Amino acid sequence: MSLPLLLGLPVILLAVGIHAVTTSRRSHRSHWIYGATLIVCVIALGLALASLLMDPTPATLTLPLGLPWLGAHFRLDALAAFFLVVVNLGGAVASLFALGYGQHESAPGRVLPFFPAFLAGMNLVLLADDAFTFLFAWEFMSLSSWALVMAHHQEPANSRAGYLYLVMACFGTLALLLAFGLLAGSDGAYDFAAIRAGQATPGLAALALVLALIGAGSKAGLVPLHVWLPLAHPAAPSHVSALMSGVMTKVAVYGFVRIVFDLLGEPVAWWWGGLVLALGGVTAVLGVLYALMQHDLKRLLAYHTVENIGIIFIGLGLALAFQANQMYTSAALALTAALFHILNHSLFKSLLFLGAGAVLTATGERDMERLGGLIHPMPWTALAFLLGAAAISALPPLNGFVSEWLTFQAILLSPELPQWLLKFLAPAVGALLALSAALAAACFVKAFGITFLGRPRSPAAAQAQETDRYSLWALFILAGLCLLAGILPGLVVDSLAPVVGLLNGSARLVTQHDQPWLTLVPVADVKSSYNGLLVLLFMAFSGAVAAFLIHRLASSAVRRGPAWDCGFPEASPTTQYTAGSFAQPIRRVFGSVVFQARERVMMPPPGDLRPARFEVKLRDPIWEHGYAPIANAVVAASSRFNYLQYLTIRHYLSLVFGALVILLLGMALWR
Amino acid sequence: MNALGFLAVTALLIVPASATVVLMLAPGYRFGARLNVSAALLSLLAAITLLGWRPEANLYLRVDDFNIYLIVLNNLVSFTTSVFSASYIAHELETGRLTPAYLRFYHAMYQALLFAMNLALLANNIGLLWVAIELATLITVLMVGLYRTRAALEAAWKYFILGSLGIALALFGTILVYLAAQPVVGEGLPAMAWDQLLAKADAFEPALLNLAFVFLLLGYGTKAGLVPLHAWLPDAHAEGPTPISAVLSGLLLNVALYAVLRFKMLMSANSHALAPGPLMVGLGLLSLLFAGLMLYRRGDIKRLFAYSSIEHMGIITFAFGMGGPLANFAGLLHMTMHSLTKSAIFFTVGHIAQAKGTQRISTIRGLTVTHPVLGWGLVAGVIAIAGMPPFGVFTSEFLVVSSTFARQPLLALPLALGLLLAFGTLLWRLHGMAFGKPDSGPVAPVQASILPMLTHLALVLIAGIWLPGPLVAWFKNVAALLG
Amino acid sequence: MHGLAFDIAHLLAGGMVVVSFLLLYQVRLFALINVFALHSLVLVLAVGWQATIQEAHHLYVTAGIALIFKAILIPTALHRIVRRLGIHRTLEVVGGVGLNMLAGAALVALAILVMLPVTTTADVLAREDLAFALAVVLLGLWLMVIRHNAVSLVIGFMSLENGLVLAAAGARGMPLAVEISIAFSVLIALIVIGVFLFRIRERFDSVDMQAMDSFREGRRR
Amino acid sequence: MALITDYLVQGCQMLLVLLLAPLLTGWVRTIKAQLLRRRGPSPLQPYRDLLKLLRKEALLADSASWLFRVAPYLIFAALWVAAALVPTFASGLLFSWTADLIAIVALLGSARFFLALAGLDVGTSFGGIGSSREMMIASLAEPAMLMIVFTLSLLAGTTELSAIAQFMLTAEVGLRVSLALALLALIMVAIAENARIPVDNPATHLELTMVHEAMVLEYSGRHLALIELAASLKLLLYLSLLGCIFIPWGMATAGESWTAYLIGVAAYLGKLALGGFLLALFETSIAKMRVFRVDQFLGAALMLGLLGALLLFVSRSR
Repeated sequence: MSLPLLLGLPVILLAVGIHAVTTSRRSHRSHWIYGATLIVCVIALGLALASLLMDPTPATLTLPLGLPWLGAHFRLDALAAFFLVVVNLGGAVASLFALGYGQHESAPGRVLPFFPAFLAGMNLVLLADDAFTFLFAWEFMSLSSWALVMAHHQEPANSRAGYLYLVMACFGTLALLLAFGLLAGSDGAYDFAAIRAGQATPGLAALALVLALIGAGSKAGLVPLHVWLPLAHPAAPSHVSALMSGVMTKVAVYGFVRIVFDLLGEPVAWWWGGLVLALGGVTAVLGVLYALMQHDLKRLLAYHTVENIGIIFIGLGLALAFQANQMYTSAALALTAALFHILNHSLFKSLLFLGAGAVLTATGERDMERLGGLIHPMPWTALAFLLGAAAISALPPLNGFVSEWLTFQAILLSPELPQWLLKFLAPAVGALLALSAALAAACFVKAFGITFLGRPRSPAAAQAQETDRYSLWALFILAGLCLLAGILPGLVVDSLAPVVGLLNGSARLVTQHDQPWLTLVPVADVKSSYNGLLVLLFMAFSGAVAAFLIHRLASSAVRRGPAWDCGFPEASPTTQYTAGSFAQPIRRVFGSVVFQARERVMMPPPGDLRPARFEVKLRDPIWEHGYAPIANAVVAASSRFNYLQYLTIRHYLSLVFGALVILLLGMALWR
Repeated sequence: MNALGFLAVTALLIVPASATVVLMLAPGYRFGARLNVSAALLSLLAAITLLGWRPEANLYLRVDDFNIYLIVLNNLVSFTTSVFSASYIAHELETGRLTPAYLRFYHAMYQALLFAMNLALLANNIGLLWVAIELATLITVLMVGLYRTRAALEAAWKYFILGSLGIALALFGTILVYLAAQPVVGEGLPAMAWDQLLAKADAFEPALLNLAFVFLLLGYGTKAGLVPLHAWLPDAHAEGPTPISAVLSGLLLNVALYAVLRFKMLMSANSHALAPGPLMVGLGLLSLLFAGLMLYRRGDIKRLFAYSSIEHMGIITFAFGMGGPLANFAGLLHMTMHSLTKSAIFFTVGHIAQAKGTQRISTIRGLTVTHPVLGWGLVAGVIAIAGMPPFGVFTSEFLVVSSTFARQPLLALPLALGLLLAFGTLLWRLHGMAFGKPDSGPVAPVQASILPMLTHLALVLIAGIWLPGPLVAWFKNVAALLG
Repeated sequence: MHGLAFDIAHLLAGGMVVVSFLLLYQVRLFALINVFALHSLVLVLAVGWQATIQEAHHLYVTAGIALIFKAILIPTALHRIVRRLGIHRTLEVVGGVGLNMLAGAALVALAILVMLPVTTTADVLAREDLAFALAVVLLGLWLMVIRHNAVSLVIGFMSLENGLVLAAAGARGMPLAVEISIAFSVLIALIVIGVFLFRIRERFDSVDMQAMDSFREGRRR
Repeated sequence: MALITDYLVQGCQMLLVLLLAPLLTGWVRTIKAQLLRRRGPSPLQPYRDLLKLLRKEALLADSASWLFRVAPYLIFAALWVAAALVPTFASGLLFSWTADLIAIVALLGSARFFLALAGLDVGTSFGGIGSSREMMIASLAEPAMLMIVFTLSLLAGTTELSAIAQFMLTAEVGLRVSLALALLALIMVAIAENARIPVDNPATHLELTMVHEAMVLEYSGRHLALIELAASLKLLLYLSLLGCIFIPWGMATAGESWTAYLIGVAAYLGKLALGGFLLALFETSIAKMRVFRVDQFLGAALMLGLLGALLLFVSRSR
């Protein structure tokens, strides 16, 4: 049975972390640590895959830890197994990448101990089967990732990011804690089995849903709880950023799915789905719009995480809506789409962050305005990054497209929903989804084009070198997986089936692998079908034929010369489009509404030789109207009450006296 | 075997008392420090023997499920603190903040304090309890004023006035309890013995009990530092020697709270008396929210953690106010965890203040770079006290919040708010001190004794993952009695 | 319980309340100390009377302790301190005297309101004493609240403790431990206060606490 | 045997679209010239241009990377596959289920993605202008397109183009407001996607106004030829899309007799001719708009699409 083994592995990871603390003097230890995490993650990956594909029957285990009268319950079912696959795949690749990347780490003593601990925390969250163990692992995960974010604490920005991150994490944990308290009842039946058995009243269930949405959403980065994410994820070392963005957010989604789909059982009210759906749509569009405004590569990627979380939640919301109306086949489609996108996003977001890390080590730059032309010195990194960018932009035949296609198919089933609001909401959200997909494509044309194409904008970019082989291996493993998942979606869908069945009253999609040519047919082949494999083959065929014929029959000669550029000779690299200028049209179309974007050109007076200045002002409405007021209120209140520290003894005596008199009066009146 | 238990009990009282006398007379602070440590160790051993051999109660002293773990905790922490204070005091002597004469006085008072607290915990007699707590108050007053700076004197004076006022109120409450008991139990000592009172509490005059509880809550609550009776606490922590701050936060507050809880048992044993729950819940929430707000503006590191002690006293009081098996269990656990963690924090803070030569937070930067052990120790301590896993405070806060929300959601919201507030403000300060660019000043080497801090944190860590069976059993019994 | 004994006990206890009012009324330090001596004297009488009617002889000890310490030693000591510190000027009172008296009256009313309905089962004597004792306690606290000066603070505190002794004496058959502890506490209290006043005088010219209150974190930063 | 013919027919369609594409472009150019009272080139001129370009050597900028050379083949492949998957003269061909309408739209998206990257590759200012404007236009055109897809698939209950076409042939469709809105929106999207007036001007080389041309500015020789061919394939695709959805008459269904196929081809040619003529007419009768009016133009398309979908809900739920 693989559950005990899977439980043993986090313990090994923790031991590795402790070993990292004790041997923090040696130089070669980063190889040692990352090698160990790599091996452990690979083993865990294998076990999880085995239990997902071979026997998804739940296995439970209870250890005499945690709450004494409860013990620590652990459970390995299809859902946990799937997420274990996601987590440990990401962990393994990140470790492999770090084998090379970790050499450049400036403060290894602040990374090595916490990296294994972080992995262990995520694994434990997935295995936990009672509220206490779950939150314990959850908070431990937040804590270790916080330590990793604080690794380069000497930049004030990172310190601020870490602070905001941990406070938001604590906020989310409190919300989850309240949700569990609600579900467990006053006599503290904290193990999930009891919670499943107990039926919550509709009101309580709705409250629990909202709390779970707040708790898990704040960790996953749902708008408007996302503010910490684009600050914290880039602040960490890149392989950690990959884990946080690609994997930890998925663990957060797991928390939501576990509570809402598994513990709460049937959704009682249709508006649950509407709520989640609307939140998802808003999150998707706002996330990508934020991303378009960035010129810091890693922050751009972090904002895209927000967008993809939105897409995932769209799928989940649809599933809730369908389940509330007992349309289980449709719900199965929506759930499959969401889960598929979870897998995909973990793949390409890790890939992209690792690529950004490679760029960072090669140039020491995260600011795209100072990069450019990297495709020449580092072609392989560029190729991998390009694949990731194409995948996240939902371009066929890569994997990102498949999951978004499935989501669209699920939306197309929404007219069967009886509720009017949902009828109207679904296509609107579909429009938002389409918009975010298109904007994502624009954003990644910008990200890849400005970073890798064109001519170098800074000496650092000009002198870049290709990264080490470990990193390249990591990048290309992920890229290959993106392609595989894109052209063989049917197999992935089939392996997701047990998870869907678990969450969906044992209703699941039709098995795909016996379709002709491995076509993906979610509902029925008269309705819709897609075959990534054939698309790839056709494209390869036609492209190859064209190339062959042209080179054979027509010319294959090439001459190099200066760029023509409508006859402007030898323009300096500064005349290229920058990230800001590339985003300018979209900023004018969307940003002026959302961010109150203001552009100002400051022309020096004639005769003045200073260059003209162009500046853009963006304002973050969510921060300004959501968070700043709270912070100000706390500061104001604490300043308001601060004088109580500086009273004279007489005043303190009168406080005691007042308390006494009030209580006595209360007594007198109470009788 | 009970003889052995009785021997242990007597040892718990005799050893500190005689050590006090010897230390008064003994010259030389090195010998003093050693004797201090060894005496504390002796009483710790005695406390541990109590775990095995528990004597039966008499009219003056008793050992039961409630106080036994507090006794062990008390002597453990005072032992580790004595180890810490040995190195701390040496440094103080070098910097000339203290003279050997004062050191002799300090060590004697330390043992006397230990005696007083042991007496308070062992007492089976509300009069004796009161005497012991008053004794403890007076001793701590003297120790807070030890440095004789203006600030220290002012703190001690404030502490003295408010403390003795609280004592007076507590005495009045004690008299009222006696008056309530006397018609039922009969005159004389039995009417002041816990077991007698608890057994016959149901027949007491309820209204009189209520009045008594008001006075006792205010009186002992002053010692426990509940808002609005807290005023003495921050200054007393900030201006006294750090070992005393550790003992104050770690032990004395617990003892005061222990007294309140004993009387709460009495109340809940009487079916007609009004439920003290709402009163304690109100005071607890007030303390929690107020302390959370006050944390933000603190400039002095020891005052900062003093306010966090107020916050945690608030949480504990809230938990006991809520009542019920879960919340009471959580409260008991939180008392233990808080005293261990907070004293560990004060150990660290003491060394930090010595290393940096200041207690001002704004001048402490990048500790994890300059003093890795102290810095990470501080981080671990704050993380633990903020109620994050894998430390034990998480368990208790988990139980408090979840059980409260299940029963009274409207009460859980301010609780969660206060927790978040306190967490945010504390973390803000931590970020300032532990991280960031260290100011390029000379890094003063400090001969820190890390062991006490590590011991405490290790204990808290273990408790966070696994709780020993007997402890759980005691907690459950006491929780049942607390109603 | 015959009426005369009850009346006398009542009279004495009430007398203490009256004297507490006098304490509130005083504005000069020496007068305050003298009135406090009177306060303690009345306490001694009350306790003594309790001893006779309860045939509780240990209460005589209490009365004796109170007489020696509170009625004689402490007032003289305070006289000396005041003279040494040279602060025998009129001391400022927060709020008008009349207002304070009025508040005091309200406090007494509160004490009786709280106490009378409570101890219906306990015997009348104890109840009466208890009511008055509570009143004295509250008045002492009130005195501490309304005075700036350290000496008057101490006096207020001790008048409060007189109230406690009265209550203890009223409690029938209360073990000796308590009285001893009280005396003990008073003794220590005096020592500590003396120490404090001494140190304080080392550093300040006055015992006025606002002088001390002005050294605090906030003011320092 | 039957399978062989199926493969054959599928292959015919692929070749057909490839061969017809330049002719369509030339046809539109000719009509425009005629409408402007010019004699204009013969409709076959694009073939000559392509052959000429193919024979020329490719002149690459120094800063061009491998992506710059690969992109034309990718773009061409993507567009050819997409165009071949749209039913032209017959529906329900062998591989028609390979990609539904959404997938076809996404294929166009990938072609655009690489084209925009190619525009940025050399690192000139004009390439940047072209790419950024192209992506801005696409970011509005794609949602509009998907809204149209929604409308159609809600109506037909499928996103398979062949199925939609067959459904449109059935009588039960009738005249619907939603369909009209969808048609209008589709036309607007088609204009924007193919860089026609008023959104863009395929004929211009006035730098600041061009979008599509700016991106391919650095291309020459065979690469340029492939891109031109891809562009005309795209135009063909959109016209055949309009044809098979809104005027599906005459279209054969798979497995029918050769005569049916021939009729289908004839009908298809007719549709293309008509479409080309209308496009030219439209282009000659309207002026190009500012770049920052395009968002309103396409926003209108998006709104029309959404409106169509919603109205459909209303009508369906009756």
